[in-house]
Amino acid sequence: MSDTLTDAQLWRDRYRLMVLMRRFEEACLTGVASKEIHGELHTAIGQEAIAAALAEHIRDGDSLASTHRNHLHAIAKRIPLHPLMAEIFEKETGLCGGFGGHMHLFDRERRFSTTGIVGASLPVALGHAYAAKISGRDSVAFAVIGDGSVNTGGFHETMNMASVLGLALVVIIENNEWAISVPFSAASSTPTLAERASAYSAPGERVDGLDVDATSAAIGRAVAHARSTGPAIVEAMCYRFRGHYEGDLDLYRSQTEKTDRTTTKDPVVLLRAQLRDSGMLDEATLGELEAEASAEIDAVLAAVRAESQPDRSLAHDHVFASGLTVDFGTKGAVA
Amino acid sequence: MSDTLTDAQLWRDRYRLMVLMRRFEEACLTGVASKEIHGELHTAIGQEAIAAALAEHIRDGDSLASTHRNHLHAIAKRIPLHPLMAEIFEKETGLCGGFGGHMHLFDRERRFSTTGIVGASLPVALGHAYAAKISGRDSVAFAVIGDGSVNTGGFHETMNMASVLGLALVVIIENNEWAISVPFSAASSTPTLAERASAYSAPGERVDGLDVDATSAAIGRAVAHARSTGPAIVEAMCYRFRGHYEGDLDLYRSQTEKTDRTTTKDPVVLLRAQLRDSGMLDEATLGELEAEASAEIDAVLAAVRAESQPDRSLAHDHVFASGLTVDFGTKGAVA
Amino acid sequence: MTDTAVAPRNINISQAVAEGLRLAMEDDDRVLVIGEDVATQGGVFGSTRGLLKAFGPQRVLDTPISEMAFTGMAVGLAMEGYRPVIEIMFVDFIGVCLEQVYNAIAKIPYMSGGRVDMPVVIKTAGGSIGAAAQHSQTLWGLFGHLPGLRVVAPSNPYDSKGMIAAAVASNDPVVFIEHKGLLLERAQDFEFGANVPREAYDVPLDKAAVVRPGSDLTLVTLSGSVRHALTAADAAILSGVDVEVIDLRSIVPIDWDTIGASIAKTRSLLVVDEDYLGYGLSGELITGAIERFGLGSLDYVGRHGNPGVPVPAALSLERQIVPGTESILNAIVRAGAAR
Amino acid sequence: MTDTAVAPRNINISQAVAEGLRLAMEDDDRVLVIGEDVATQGGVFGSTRGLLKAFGPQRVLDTPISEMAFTGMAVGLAMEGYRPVIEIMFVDFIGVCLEQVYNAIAKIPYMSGGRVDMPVVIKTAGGSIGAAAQHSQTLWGLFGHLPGLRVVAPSNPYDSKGMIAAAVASNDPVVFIEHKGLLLERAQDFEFGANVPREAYDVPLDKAAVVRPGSDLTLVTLSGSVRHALTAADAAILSGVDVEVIDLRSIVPIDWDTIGASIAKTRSLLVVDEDYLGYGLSGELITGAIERFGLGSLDYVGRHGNPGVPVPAALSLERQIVPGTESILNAIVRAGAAR
Ligand SMILES: Cc1ncc(C[n+]2csc(CCOP(=O)(O)OP(=O)(O)O)c2C)c(N)n1
Ligand SMILES: Cc1ncc(C[n+]2csc(CCOP(=O)(O)OP(=O)(O)O)c2C)c(N)n1
Ligand SMILES: [Mg+2]
Ligand SMILES: [Mg+2]
Repeated sequence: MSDTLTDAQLWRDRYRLMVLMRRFEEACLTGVASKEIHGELHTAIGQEAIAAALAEHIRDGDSLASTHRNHLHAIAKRIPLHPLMAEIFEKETGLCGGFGGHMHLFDRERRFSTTGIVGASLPVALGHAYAAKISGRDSVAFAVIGDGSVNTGGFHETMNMASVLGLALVVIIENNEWAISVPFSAASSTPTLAERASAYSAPGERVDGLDVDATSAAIGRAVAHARSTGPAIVEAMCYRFRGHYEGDLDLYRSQTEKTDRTTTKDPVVLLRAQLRDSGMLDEATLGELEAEASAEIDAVLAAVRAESQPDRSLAHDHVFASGLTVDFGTKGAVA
Repeated sequence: MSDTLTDAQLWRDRYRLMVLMRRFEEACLTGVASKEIHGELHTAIGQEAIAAALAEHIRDGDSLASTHRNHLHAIAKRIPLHPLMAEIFEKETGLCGGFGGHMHLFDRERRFSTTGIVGASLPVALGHAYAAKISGRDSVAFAVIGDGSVNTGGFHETMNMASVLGLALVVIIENNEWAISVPFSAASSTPTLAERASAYSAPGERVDGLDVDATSAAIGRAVAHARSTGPAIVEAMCYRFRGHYEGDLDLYRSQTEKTDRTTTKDPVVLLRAQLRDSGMLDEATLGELEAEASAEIDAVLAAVRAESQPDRSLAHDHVFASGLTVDFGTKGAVA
Repeated sequence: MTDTAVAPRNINISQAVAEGLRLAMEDDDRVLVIGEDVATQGGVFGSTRGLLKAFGPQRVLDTPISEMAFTGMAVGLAMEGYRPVIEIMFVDFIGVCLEQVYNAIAKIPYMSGGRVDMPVVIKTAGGSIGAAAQHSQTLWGLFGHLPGLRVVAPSNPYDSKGMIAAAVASNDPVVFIEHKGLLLERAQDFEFGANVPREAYDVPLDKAAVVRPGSDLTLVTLSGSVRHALTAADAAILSGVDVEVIDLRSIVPIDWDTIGASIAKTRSLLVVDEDYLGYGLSGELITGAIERFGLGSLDYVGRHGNPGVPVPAALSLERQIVPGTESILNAIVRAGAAR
Repeated sequence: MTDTAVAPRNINISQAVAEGLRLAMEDDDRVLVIGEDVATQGGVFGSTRGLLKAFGPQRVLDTPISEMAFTGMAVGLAMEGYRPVIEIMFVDFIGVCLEQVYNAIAKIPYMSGGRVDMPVVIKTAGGSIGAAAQHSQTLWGLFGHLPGLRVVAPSNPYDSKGMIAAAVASNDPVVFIEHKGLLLERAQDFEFGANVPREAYDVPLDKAAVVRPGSDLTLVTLSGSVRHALTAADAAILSGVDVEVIDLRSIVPIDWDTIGASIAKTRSLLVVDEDYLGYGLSGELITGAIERFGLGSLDYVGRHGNPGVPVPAALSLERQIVPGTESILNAIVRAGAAR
């Protein structure tokens, strides 16, 4: 990274964003403990460098379709933090008014969506990519998926169609070594996922997803290819620091592996050391950026905490956009 | 083919089988005209060489999962002609008693099945392949699919799993240039389908599917790989001579193309000329083989024609193997 | 329905659907048609014929056999302001892509708290025409069970054109189920809805139609069974049963006003359903009627349809499973006798 | 149900299911368990824990996220004489692989004219535990609509073990729907079915259970709602309604004998259903009861459940949509007042 370490502001932004992402996830963890968040919360702790790299390329007119592990992608897409966290906390001020929850985030204006169904985000991204094409916009459709998602039929169908139609689709695979309890190596027929791109006449590149700079460069190349030609794949290697979801006993991974990875593969820690050791940012500046990020997240968390769940009277609203209501079984009947 | 033209018996058998297959399909056409066959009948006229090549490799213990265009695969799997044709003609003597019809052929003993859903045969073949593995048999699971089926998610999921598990699966793709009205080239992200095999760390080979000898050799290589290592793909090029189904107006293909292909790419005609021109079989022998095949099919057709549709009283049987019946809505009710 | 004295145009139902789509696409260039064989071929039943020529390959897109991908595309397209019509060739194939239909298209309006609508039409063909278990289903009961979807199935030429137009215009996702046994039928052969005006019009998606008035028995059905029910109702006169035939048109929502008015007259309800009876339309109609109008409002309820059997290949068997004129007549006569 | 005086074992429902599977696998080595996270992890809810150790990775197979492939595998495996148990982690995901379930597994016995059976169990988890619209459904109504599938959902520890055993032993395909809200509950916390014998036993798949006798109102429900219904029924005594609670256990087939006997006593039927009410269980039960026992056999019918709304994320909303003790009590009291 020495060559590119010329722009202190870039690196300040990168580090601050990655710390912010870490703090955001940590704030969500408190929501699980406080039982404000239900269902299975999936954090992306350990995967910050990829989202931060993505943030450098994704423009407002671009779209992003994400998965169950989506918070950092939302941040990369510049979804405002307050409604984002509020939705994860199921509050009425949330991005979706508390109807969606952390797996179901939708922001039409920002062309952002998520799904709790593995593989299902890819066709959605395909739709965005097709829209860009036929409306003559030069937008890119991004889909960020996990390593496990590559084995779904939806991946294949989407890649093939995007290639046939020459669509600007960039698929970023966060290969965090695991799909719940199944290791990547036990689920994939190829040693890398990047190489599968050739089955769709597309470029695929594996990159160190702990290295924000390298990842950003790879995404940049993918975006360029997407704009000019068709879909491209970036496989970014990382590690899932926590259980698959909060509450996962996570007994299927050896303690040795977990200790090794979390001590040697923390992108935030690695970047901090790199920036300090290279003299790019000094300890005081790093501390300042961390404090700033923490303060920003603390303020959002405090605000979200003070807010309410949606009023229960709303539960039957919004089933149909037209306002149609078809409640079945409203009342009993007597002879 | 000169080298292999040493065994006259082999070539007699090949030619006779291909003619028999052609006659079989022609007999089915009469069933459409006579309205004994309903729904959409799909024939494989023009694709005989592939099925004949397959017949040389498939053993009784091997399985075969086929599609909507399945008659010749059934013949290759040595399903007796009479129950086969009777099922296609929806007769009580059919392979499935007239319950299944031409898209739904099942022979448990011979490990043969078909489906009317594109792509759905592949997972079934995967199940057979897995059964062979865990029961310690050296059987091969064959799946024959069309070019269009490769674009389904089921193809991808099946290939990946077969590779991960190292299963003996041979996928034969009959690339007949069309999936209904959509040309192969407009639906595939790669110029060949064979090359997609690399996405599953599998070998893939494209072969001239009009050439029974070359196709047989390719299938032989695929089988050897499957037995020793894992899945393999053979893409056999051919042409769909008739409309997608009987009754298809087939206006989406140019008459020029159709005339060109049916005059230059008829595997039966090509083989006949080759055998005669090379002196392998003389005109008289060829005529004899043709007469034999015709007589065999004529006899089956005559027998099938004389048979009855299943008795209507049977219609509610067999929904559950246990004999459970759950007919809903058996009677009205009064106050 | 608008039946006039003018002689019906010589078109079939597929053409009526294609015309409805064409006018909708002329009117609103956000409307797209996506599916297998919809462009060059104009649909395997011809119900998108002419659209490619009129609107070009971007708005009328032939896809690979990748239902999951192109159904899910609708979500992204809708988020971008488009109004996609997705064709699933046969409704039987919905099992490969139902996920995008019920977990995404149907639920996003709700999951987004009303912020993202999904003006998507899932256009598909159902019904038995001798094509056996995997190509004969109607499955409206399946869609009806899943929240967030309007589910409609027209029975005649006039409605086919007007309902596809209304489906495209709807801001709600609509499952539009054509009947394969109707698509190639000529308009002039219909007792009802034979006249298809050339201009654009909508048939509301939530209004049932009384296609035959009667006083003794309310027969509710839809799609391909309506014409059989009409024929049966005519024959039932001989048995002394005067049947009111209601074409439901929409199973979500159900037009309870029309059904209620009929039941108030007849006090008898017979549901005829080509779909599997179990956990389906008949249970919902009978239960919903009782809920709304009281157990005491009916002297007879009954249902006739597929009793829960995969559709067999042989016609001898299919006739036992799929309601036809004769079997409907029997059901009417049984109902008449029971009242 | 077999409740004895012996203190319940300290196991949860997941363990009861795993024990049922283990005994079935010991008994018959054709039984396989296939799905995501079923082997090393023993299932995300633990209901296959211990099986990998006992039977090895061939019989207990962790798969990639490829539901279409591994569900379809069941067809080939069944044709080869195996008896696969396929786990779909959450029933909500069935949309990606329903095709193989309803077009192949469910129909092949029929399409083959009775020549090929499909002894396959589709094991999956449903129910609302605060996980929002894509991870909260039960969907038994969807499976019930499709012919050829037995569909069951146990409500307690004893049944969970015995019904999974019976499902594996069945020669028919069985959809076995666990409830996520029950799986981690301890046996000793159940009012009914708390005792789980160590030895193998079957609970028949087609018999409902009267879990609380009563004289005024027949409340039919299943799965996670049974315990809420029991609590509500106990509380309803104060309102003067003596509720008979029936745990349906199976929705295909329906045990009409048990329901009929109860209705004969109470003349009142209330269906409580966590699934979407529309086109589902309640319509089928009410209509089926009327068909069998006559319109005159009932003085009251009612249903309570999800009115057709995707399950919302916020608990404040979820409680409005998913039946709980309080809402069931209200429904009982309304029924009591209406009779
Ligand atoms: C179709 C489908 N199958 C299974 C699941 C359950 N599930 C949720 S996340 C997950 C693992 C995903 O692994 P990966 O794609 O690698 O993403 P990661 O969780 O590692 O970020 C699984 C199996 C699901 N949500 N959808
Ligand atoms: C999932 C699914 N989608 C669509 C269809 C309709 N359909 C039947 S055959 C066919 C074309 C198949 O093309 P290909 O695989 O090339 O086989 P071919 O007919 O050329 O032999 C299509 C689209 C189907 N049966 N199943
Ligand atoms: Mg992963
Ligand atoms: Mg083809």
